[in-house]
Amino acid sequence: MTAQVMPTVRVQADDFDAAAEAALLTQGRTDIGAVVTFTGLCRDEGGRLAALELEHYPGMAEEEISRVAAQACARWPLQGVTAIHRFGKIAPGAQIVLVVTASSHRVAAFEAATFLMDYLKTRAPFWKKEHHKNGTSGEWVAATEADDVAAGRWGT
Amino acid sequence: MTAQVMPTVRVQADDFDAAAEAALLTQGRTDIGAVVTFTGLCRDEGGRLAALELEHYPGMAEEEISRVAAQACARWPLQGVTAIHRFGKIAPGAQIVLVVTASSHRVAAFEAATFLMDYLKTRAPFWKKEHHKNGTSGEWVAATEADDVAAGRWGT
Amino acid sequence: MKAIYFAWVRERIGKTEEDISPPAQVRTAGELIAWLSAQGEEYAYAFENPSVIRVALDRAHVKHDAPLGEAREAAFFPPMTGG
Amino acid sequence: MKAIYFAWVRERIGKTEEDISPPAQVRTAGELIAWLSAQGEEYAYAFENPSVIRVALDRAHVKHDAPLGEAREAAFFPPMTGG
Repeated sequence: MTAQVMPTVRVQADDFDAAAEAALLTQGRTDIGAVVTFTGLCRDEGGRLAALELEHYPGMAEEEISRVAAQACARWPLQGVTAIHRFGKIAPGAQIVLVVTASSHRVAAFEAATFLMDYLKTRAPFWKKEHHKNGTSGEWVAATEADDVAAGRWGT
Repeated sequence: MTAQVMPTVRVQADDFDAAAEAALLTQGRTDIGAVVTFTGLCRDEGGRLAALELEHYPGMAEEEISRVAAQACARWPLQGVTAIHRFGKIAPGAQIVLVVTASSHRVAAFEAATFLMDYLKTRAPFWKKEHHKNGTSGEWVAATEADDVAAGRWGT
Repeated sequence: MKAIYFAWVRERIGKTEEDISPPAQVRTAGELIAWLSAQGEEYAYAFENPSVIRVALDRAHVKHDAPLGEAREAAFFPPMTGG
Repeated sequence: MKAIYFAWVRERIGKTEEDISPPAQVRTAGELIAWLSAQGEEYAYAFENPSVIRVALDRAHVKHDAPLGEAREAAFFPPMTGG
């Protein structure tokens, strides 16, 4: 079963429809017991931000996310995986990243989705720059140690 | 912030719309960074099952889920929680349970959703009976030790 | 007090609920299970393995050694399998 | 080989990409960073703290002691902040 899973990975400027992506994994099937959907949104950081600008490394971004998705499929009994990451300018409240995992069992779906997000944070070549409401284009968001710790706990 | 969160808890025969429930938590807000949606589906167990019948303890089911949701809000910095559990006859492929958590941070959203599902499994008064494709109404699904272990890890 | 039964406990007893009047010396949830077990074959069958039976008093889970107190509703059921 | 820069590394150097021809004695990713640092003020600024610079050779992450081998594309960037 694991070998048949083909992760869907997309890196795009356009928005995505989380529900439609989840439906693609489950429709017509009766062997899936659990679907976990993670959606990452742009925060305005207490009203400070006008937008986030996401720079990415074209080509490598897709490859790296696909690599992480393949690792998840090898590690958990998944029946479907979708990962979509946007780039470009993203307004507060808008969607940045989507991960959907489908499995017979809830623990596998939860763990795989958590793993995918931890790894996307630390391995996928994206960088966020803040654009402030006062018109200045601000700092590059610094990587956090917490994200490294989160990724480190999977021990790969 | 935590004190302001009013969990949405429903126990119903009708199906639910996961995307609409998630949208209710996030719409018009720019302080949410992560939304985790868990959907539990009815499996046909290799083609064996015609349906699952979910019996519940009316009143206590809502109270117990509300109690668990309040615990999640006390433990993690959440900006929204929704938990919906269906009862009655549910066909393979159909939805049984929904948990949605919204937070500024992804780890809180993931952990709270995992916690909620672990606790729903072991504390919410629902019981599943199998209906077989051959027309017989089969066994009550047995509780699994794995579910107790999963709930036990939260140490409450 | 009102007794309510769920899942296979309900099926074995053959009732959804009933009014019961246990004697005063029945003071805990576990003692109530033992007393019910003696009320007939169907009760003995439902409660043949008391350790798996879960009890809720007035809609809150309790352990078998919990006192009945002023509870007006006692529910008996197998381990939950929701979610 | 082609060098590609991202985020503040790109901004400090002032270029998105360029062709570079490091001498033969530059054999690892870390040595390539050191060599680039000496190519001008803007490079010295971009690579002033080499330990935070991440390197990908032909689109795969490598450590600083990784040999350049036959890589045709070397990318330099700060720690990722996607997701």
